[in-house]
Amino acid sequence: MKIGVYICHCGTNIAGVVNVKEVTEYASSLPNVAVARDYKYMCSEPGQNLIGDDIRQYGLDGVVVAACSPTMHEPTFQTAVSRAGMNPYMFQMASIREHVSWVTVDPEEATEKAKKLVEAAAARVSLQEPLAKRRIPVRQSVLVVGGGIAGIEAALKCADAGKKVYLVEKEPSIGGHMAMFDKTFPTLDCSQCILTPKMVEVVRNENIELLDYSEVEEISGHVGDFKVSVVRKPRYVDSTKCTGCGICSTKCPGKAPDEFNMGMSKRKAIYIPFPQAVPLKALIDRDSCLYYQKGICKVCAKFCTAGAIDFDQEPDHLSLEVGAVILATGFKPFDARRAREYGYGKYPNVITSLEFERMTSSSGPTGGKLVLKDGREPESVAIIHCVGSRNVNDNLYCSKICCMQSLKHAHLLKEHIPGVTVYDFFIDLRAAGKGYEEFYRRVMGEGTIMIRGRPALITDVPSAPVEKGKLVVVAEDTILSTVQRYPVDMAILSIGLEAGEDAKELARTFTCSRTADGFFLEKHPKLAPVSTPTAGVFIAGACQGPKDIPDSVAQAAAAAAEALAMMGKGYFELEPYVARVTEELCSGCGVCLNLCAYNALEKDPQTGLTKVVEALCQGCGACVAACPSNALDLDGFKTKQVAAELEGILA
Amino acid sequence: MKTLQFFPGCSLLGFNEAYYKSAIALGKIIGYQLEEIDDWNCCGATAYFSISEERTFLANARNLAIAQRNADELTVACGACYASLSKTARYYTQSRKLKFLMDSALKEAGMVYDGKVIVRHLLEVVFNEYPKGELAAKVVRPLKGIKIAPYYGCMIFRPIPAPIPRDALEQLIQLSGAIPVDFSAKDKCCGGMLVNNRPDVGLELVRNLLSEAQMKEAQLIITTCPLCQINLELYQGAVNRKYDTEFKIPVIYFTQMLGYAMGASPEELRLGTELISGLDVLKKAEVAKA
Amino acid sequence: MPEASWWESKELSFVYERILSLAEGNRIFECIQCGTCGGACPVSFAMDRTPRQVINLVRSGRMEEALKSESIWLCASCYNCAAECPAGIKITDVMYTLKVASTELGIHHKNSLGPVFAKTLVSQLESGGRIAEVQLILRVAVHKLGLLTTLNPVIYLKLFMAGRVKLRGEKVKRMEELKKMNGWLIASSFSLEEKDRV
Amino acid sequence: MSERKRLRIVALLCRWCSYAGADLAGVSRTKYASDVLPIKVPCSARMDPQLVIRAFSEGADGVLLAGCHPGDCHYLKGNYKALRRFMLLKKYTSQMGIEDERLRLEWISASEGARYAEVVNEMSARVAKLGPLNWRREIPIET
Repeated sequence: MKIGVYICHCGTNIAGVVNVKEVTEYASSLPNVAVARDYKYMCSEPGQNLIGDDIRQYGLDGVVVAACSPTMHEPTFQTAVSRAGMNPYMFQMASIREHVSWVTVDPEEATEKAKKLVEAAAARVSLQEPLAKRRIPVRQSVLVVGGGIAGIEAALKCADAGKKVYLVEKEPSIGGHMAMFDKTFPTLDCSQCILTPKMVEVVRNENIELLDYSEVEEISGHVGDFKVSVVRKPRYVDSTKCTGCGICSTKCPGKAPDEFNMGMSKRKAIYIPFPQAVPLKALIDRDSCLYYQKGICKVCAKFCTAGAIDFDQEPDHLSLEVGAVILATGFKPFDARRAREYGYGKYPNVITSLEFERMTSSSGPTGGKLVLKDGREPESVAIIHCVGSRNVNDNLYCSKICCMQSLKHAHLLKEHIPGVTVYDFFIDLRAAGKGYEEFYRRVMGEGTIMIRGRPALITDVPSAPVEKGKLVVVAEDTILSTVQRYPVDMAILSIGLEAGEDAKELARTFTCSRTADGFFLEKHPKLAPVSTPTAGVFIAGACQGPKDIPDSVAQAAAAAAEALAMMGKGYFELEPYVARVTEELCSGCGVCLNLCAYNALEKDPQTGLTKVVEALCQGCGACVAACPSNALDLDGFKTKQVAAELEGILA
Repeated sequence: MKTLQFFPGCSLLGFNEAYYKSAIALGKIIGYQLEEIDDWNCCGATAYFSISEERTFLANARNLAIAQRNADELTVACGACYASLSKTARYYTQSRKLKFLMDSALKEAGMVYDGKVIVRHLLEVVFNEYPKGELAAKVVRPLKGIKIAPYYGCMIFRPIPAPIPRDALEQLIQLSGAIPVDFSAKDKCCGGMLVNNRPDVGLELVRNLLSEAQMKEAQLIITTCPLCQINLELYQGAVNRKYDTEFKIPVIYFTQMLGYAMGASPEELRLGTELISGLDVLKKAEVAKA
Repeated sequence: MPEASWWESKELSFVYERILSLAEGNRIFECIQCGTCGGACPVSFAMDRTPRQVINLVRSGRMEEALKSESIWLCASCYNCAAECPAGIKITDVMYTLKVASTELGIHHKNSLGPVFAKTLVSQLESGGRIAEVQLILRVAVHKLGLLTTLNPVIYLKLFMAGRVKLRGEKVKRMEELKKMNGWLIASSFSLEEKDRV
Repeated sequence: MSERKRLRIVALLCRWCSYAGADLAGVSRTKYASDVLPIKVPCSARMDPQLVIRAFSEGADGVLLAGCHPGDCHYLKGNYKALRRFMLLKKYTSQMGIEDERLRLEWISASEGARYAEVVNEMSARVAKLGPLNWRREIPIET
């Protein structure tokens, strides 16, 4: 074993405190050390060449560089040594800058510590083994879960790059919540107008296979090669035959509350979710269908000229193979009933922001008219922010979109009903975004009365004649410091965003963790915002946290880019740190099995011993530390190697 | 016949004997008897907390210590007593500091408390211990067609909510044959001692309650707290004078209502001791029936 | 947790400490000044400072203003604010602590009859162990003649006829127990603001 | 000082959080005791109890284990596993007469350079108070 040790001065950064010469001498005295040198800047071209030359000249099979932290220059030197024909994993760094010279006052102490670290590194290297990064081929296909704006965007981006995309949407149509909105802040362009083209593009793009009305059942495999099983729920209408003419709905006698209109209107038992639905195909809702409930009717079948109705349709199970996954499963609107003090569900004219969106939409239940339940136009309206957000009793986080959404609603009210009085109750107004503050000013300019105070109560009990037949909002105007009663005709609750119902389920299926509030957890909040701890699984949109449309779209593109980069490269490189089993030592006790967070360990059915699935192993070593018979060990961090380092330090 | 260890509190021995007596009468019918705990002391209501929180906790610790000698449950009918006692019991188990305080002081007086006593409000006991069907079956004088406003007051739901649904009284009203009105002020404040200390403010609160009751056409208000009864009934005159209104709504205890519906005699229930006769209203039911 | 602000007079800083040492007392620093408490408070219409302002006075160390505010004695302890507060602040407990300090220091708004009432009730409690309402109300009324008009004698006459008035209040037999307990409290000079006791 | 220098404390740092935290301490030039020497491991869960015992028997006067904060583990739940093991290990070491202060588990994130320095200083001060451990005792042979 021949080791070369190189001590870096790093200008005066190290040499200013550590006695480099002394350390170098000490190093040369260590076992297996063939050569020890010091140099002004090891990371410089000549510095790197110095190492290369020695490797060739002395035939070194191990190299130690004592310089800055490995996080800084390990890759640099690893390439340097491999260029000289040495295995990069026969290299070790001793951090004598970040961990010594920069943090120690006394030069003597510093020099001592540096020596120890060098000795440790040398001892370690002499026990290190050549390793190679693992390359996993990556399939050229993506699974996108969720057909909201984020999912659509991600799918289109990947498809445009020529990759096969499977877009799974659990609802009968894609479009998500954005399809329900009327206008979008701050530009006020019509939501449908900008979304519909993208929805249509999804079906038109031959690289995208849209799996509508479907859900992911199970996923196995690993980055680059996921095996996904998807179930397609029966529509009881043959999508290949259905022309979307809608005659069936017009004839159908069965009725049910229309989900798309937040139950404010009725739809038929056989229906097309909404006029711009994609795919534009009908489906039957069993619960409201007379045939399924009473066994009679089948009117739709009689009138369907395409003969698309298929009452015996069964769930369809598909299995897909993809290289990467993008989760864009969106959010769940806060249930306003939980905010008891506002009497949603008790007072008919207390509505949610989402219901208001449908109301203002010309395709909505009121054909775009803003009216009270009795059909009158409201003379005064209260908009209440932060419903279900910023509250220890519901959700502590800020839902981010409600401020702008409320301002938008204030504007729409003024636009639809000239002379209407609008009170906007906010706690703090958060208009951070391009053009948001300007929009805020504009809305104030239109005469919306902004009140800084969170209403405590909405009641229908008048305490003065003016309050008769009105909803009374009780709130403190915290600027005037007076508690007032505001009589209004309608109250709009700006409800917050919550993690989707199925988020927990999905997190388990795709082994990605969640934050305390239930949203998906990104790998790094700043530097890996769309990645998850599971390689090959990315997140986009409101499933990662409350988000408005621009942010969701941007994140979707980012997630697509991550996936494409992986596929473009064609393979995925894993660090060579993998757990290994010495079968002779393994007793098959199975202690390790459920310790692995990645299911990388399994019992070999034949031998009954533990087997490591390399591709899944992330190299944390949790199993190694647990193995009672030392049968498991971790490449690159073998017990003997760490022990050698220990002894080096303690020698 | 289950025995309930009972803490009456000062005002059930004062203005509000009717509450105490009707509670006993109701027990005879549905199957409990009240056993007053020995030598209890005042809970300090809200006022004691304003003088010394420490001493308030001590005073109630004594009550709890006495209670624990017989049973691990203590039933309370007064809202203020319920608040003070349950708060004390809760904090004893939650705060090491307060536990230390109470334990040491009790020791000084040669007493002990083990923190096991559960403080229950009479309403909660009646509602949770007896199946609704059973109670309904006992109704012999259904209060047909009478509109009753259920008034809980503050203390049942705050600070420590009793384990009952928010429409417990409504359900009891229904099963005694009457019609509960949608009384949104049902857990709003009656003014408490303000009615006495700051009539100008207190009476305003009383008025708010009464005017909603009137607006919802309630013929009767039932309460679960003696102070609420006093404020709502006694001061109707004062309110009428101050706001020139004409409120004349009887205010009785839920125990009186149930007791009457279940056939107890007005005398037992001390019906008639209220200043605005609730009995007259209750009688209307029979007229309607006949 | 921030220290009591330097500008506040020394002798009041203990009130601050006391509030912080309440169960979850330091939550007052999480107050987002949304005013829910004011809206939820049934008597805020009569307050010179809304509960929100009181909390802000306290946490900015302006204790004297807080104590002098009429609001703390207008608080009827209905706990509605605490129940609704989105920051989970136990406002009622804060109010109580301020009341205690206000009675201890004799600092309170001139209109406030609360201290008198509280003292009267407690003196009755600590002498006899129980309260006799009539005596209590009359003794308080003495302090403010105006009151006699609201609780007009006629009502009490009616009450009397209805047999609801007990002139003699009952007393606790073993008063010494209570006395001993409070005795210990004084002797041990135990007080809630001492944070790291036991 | 001379007393302090002879002490040898080993710090096993998880490479994702705590080692990066130590780096940050360096980058921000925070000075701390020089007798705590770092070793990089992939995860706090890799910290094999055997290694800790090995360290003591090789003459370490103290061992510091550091990993990501609960919930932040790069390997999802490694730090919880480490914590559970640490509990057991503590029992053992105390049985073997190793003082509590000599073995310590800390959560130090990549952004907590100052905290790393603080922990190290505490550790070295406490161990200094106890003096050397001399766990590697030769068995005296009577002659």
